[in-house]
Amino acid sequence: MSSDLQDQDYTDEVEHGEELWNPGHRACAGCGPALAMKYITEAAGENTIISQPTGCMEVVSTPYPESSWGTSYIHNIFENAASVASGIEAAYKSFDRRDPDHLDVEKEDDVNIIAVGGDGATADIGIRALSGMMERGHDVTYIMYDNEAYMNTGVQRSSQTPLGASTTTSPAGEVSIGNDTNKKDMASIAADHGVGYVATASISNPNDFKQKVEEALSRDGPKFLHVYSPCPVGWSYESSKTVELAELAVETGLFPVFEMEDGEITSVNKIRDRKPVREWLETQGRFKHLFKDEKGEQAIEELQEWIDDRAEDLGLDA
Amino acid sequence: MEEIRIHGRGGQGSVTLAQLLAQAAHEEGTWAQAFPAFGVERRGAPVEAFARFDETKITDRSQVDEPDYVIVQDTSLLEYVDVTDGLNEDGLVLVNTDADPEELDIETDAEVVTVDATEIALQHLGRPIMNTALLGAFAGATGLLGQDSMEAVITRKFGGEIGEQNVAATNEAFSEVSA
Amino acid sequence: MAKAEQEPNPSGEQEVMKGTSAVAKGVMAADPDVISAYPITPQTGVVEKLSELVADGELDSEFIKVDSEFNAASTCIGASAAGARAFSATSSQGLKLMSEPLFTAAGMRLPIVMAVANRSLSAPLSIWADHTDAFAERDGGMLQFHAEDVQEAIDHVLMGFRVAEQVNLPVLSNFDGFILTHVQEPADIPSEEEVNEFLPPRDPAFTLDPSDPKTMGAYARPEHWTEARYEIQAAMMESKEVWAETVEEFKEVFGRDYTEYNGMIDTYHGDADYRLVALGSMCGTIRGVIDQYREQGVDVGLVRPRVHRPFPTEEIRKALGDAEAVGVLTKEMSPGYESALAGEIKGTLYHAENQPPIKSFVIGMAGRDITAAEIGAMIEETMEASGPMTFDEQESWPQLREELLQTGGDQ
Amino acid sequence: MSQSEDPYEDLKITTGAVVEPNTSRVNKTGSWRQFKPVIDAETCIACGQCDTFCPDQAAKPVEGEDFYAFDLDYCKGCGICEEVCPVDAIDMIREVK
Repeated sequence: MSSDLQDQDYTDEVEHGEELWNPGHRACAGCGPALAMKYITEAAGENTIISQPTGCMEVVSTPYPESSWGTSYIHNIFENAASVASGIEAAYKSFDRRDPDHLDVEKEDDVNIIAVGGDGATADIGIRALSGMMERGHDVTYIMYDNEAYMNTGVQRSSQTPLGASTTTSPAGEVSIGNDTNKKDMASIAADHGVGYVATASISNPNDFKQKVEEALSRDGPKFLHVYSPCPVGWSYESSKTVELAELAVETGLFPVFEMEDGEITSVNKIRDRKPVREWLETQGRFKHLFKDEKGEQAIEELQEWIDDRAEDLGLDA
Repeated sequence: MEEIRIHGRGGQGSVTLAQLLAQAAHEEGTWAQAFPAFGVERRGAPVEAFARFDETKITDRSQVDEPDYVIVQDTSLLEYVDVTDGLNEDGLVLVNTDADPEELDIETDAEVVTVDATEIALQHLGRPIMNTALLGAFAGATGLLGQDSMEAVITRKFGGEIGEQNVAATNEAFSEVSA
Repeated sequence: MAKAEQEPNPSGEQEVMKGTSAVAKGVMAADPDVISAYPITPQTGVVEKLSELVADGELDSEFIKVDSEFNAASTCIGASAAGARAFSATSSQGLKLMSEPLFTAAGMRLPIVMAVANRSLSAPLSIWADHTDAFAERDGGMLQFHAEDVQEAIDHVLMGFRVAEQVNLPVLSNFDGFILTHVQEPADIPSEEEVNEFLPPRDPAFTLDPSDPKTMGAYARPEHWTEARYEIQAAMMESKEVWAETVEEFKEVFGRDYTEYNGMIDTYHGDADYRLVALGSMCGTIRGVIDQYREQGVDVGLVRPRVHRPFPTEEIRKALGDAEAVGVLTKEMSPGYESALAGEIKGTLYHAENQPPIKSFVIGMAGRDITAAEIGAMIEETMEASGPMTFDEQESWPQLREELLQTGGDQ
Repeated sequence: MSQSEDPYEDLKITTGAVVEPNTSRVNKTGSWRQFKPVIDAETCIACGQCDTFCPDQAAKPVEGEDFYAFDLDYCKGCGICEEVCPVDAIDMIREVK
């Protein structure tokens, strides 16, 4: 490497645009969820209120007196982001009806009310709030960013942790394969609440994800999005591989990308020559024990079967 | 202060009767209070409700243990509820029954008055909901409440044809007991 | 002050109405933008009545029929942060379920007002009234009032909105379950016109308005947290002045006078030799017993904190400092110590000029009826209190049925 | 870019600890970096993939030029840009500070 490259610095010459997810946030290098926040704010724009539960994205973005958010933003507690969003939506409905001059925005319909929570805050501790929000039909878009464990508190297992992953509360051991359950199907849970628009997406395909955010925001009532966002620390891989691993999860069918409308699958991102999940497992430290013994091999087989079954149900293979 | 205790069964409207008593007394220009014995009793179980009237504001929140008046909505209660417990001996027991007072097994020095409120209710309302008839009978027997006050309260609560039917039931019971 | 003497004849403006309905109608007059509540005995009547008023088009609030008290509080937080006037109501287990979000409502300085129909906490399950629920939330940063009758339960909610929205703290307006929720008694239901005169529209300093974006609910590191939380303490202290103005203004608009001791405490023969202290509805019964004892020449009176948070420290010193003896009657307990209210009153008097002997009595737990005779016995025991007491002697449980205890009647 | 004041200047605790937007820019996360991205401007086709996939808003077009480069105030050195660059115009090099 030549010395002029070493000295190269365009910091004062680069052009920042209208960024509503600001640099200076304290997410780890290579953070997948931080990309999700970026895409969400890009798709939603400034006329947006974000409700976020406790978790990585909250902690990295709001140490007093700093905020990485350019939109209106509220964090309350771990398990109620959907309810806080419900209350905001109800307030706006009320302003809209009773006090149209309350805000500069023209009407409640114009304000995007989005709840963005991690997998633990959404699928586990916050599922009551989410269920209530969806069942009551609030005009809220709920986005679950999935990094497959409680990363904020040091990689504890959640209901989105895949089979075989070693976490601090599902460690691999003499008799343990690591986590012994498959991912909870949040898309179906949302669809079964009567949520009109449900979609999954991966941070490896920002255009697809942003289109889905825009589609969700264009509709009335509750919407649910599940966005796959790898965590280099919790999964144990090089920070540069975040996008690649997100894509590989899609290509192996571990994370299928699809849309549901009124409970029916309406589009699936088909996969040509779906790769074996083994290829994805090999990339991450949290799965390395699986390759050491027979019970690990059985777990890989079991996970592959679960993926194959879902792929068949969804018509995932091209 | 006048203190009233009502004995009934869950679903018979003891609380409604206590409410009507308090509202009618309030209509007369006195202070009034009504409340149930707070419980989780379901339909059919023995229940109690209370009312108080006074010239000054009523602050007492304790249950009525020494009533001046007792109203019994259902004679089947007499077998196992001591309805006259603590009753002021100058007081009065009003029982919903077609029997005469002396036929009832009530040991008390207080006056016992009976009225067939259920029958009156059946005639006027077509249903055995006897609270307005008991209200009228209580007023007739005690002189504490006037017919105008009762009519005003009942009309406000029920309104329309049902209100009129209830006023008629109240008035018939009032006259029957006053006579 | 002798309440009976100053009360107008009830047949004027007042209606005889169930306590919960009356409170709901008071809430309607405050015209909240958002109401979010979940049914729980004995509060349910409040949400039922509010639902009915919304269904009939008499009340134009957004009514969120939530899945739990937890989310009643949570939705109120969202609504309040968005700039709405938000109301909820609960009891007992429901209040416990709200506890986590309620502490954050205080920290985020959201003026949510809640009616709390006080009820005991499980286990064993009980639906009946006492103050253990309110006291369990004592340290969360919510203002707390205790109503003696239905009229106060209504008025405290309205005054609660006014003070909450000025000092940016949530309010728990307590009224005893069943005893006040289920009683039918005359009360003046404030009209919307009167309330408009008394209660200005909410004017929040910050909201989630996207045209002026803010970040709410940031986390604070150790170098900032103490100050952020101290601001609640400062706001609580400030709320005493705001409350004093509020009760004055209330008197002007509505004619009801809660201005004694700046609205912090209410007394009945407050200069008597012997003074009872109690919260809420049992004070009504106590007044009658005080009348009887005074007729017999016993100089006994009542000191009733209307406001429990902020605690009326100076007022309590004034109201109790020169008593011969004090009896604190509480419907709450703190296992392992004495009742919280007794401890607070003792703490308040510790640095005062005088420290009268104080007896405390745990009574009326889980709705056990409190009779005149029992109150009389506590007055007599208070009159005998003197000098140093052992910890065991400080507090008694006069209604305890010792024959039911496994240790069996050896006290 | 929304410019913001330094939130630490004359810091007070606001009511409810409410924070002004866009204020994390004060936190220069570039100091976290061990490797830094360098661009070969000749090779860069200005496709913007590095910008799209930068979690820290640090890969941006250079004013008046037809290539992208890095805001080293914020770049944490994760190396995603190097991975996603379709023409291998980015190298992560050991940073000497």
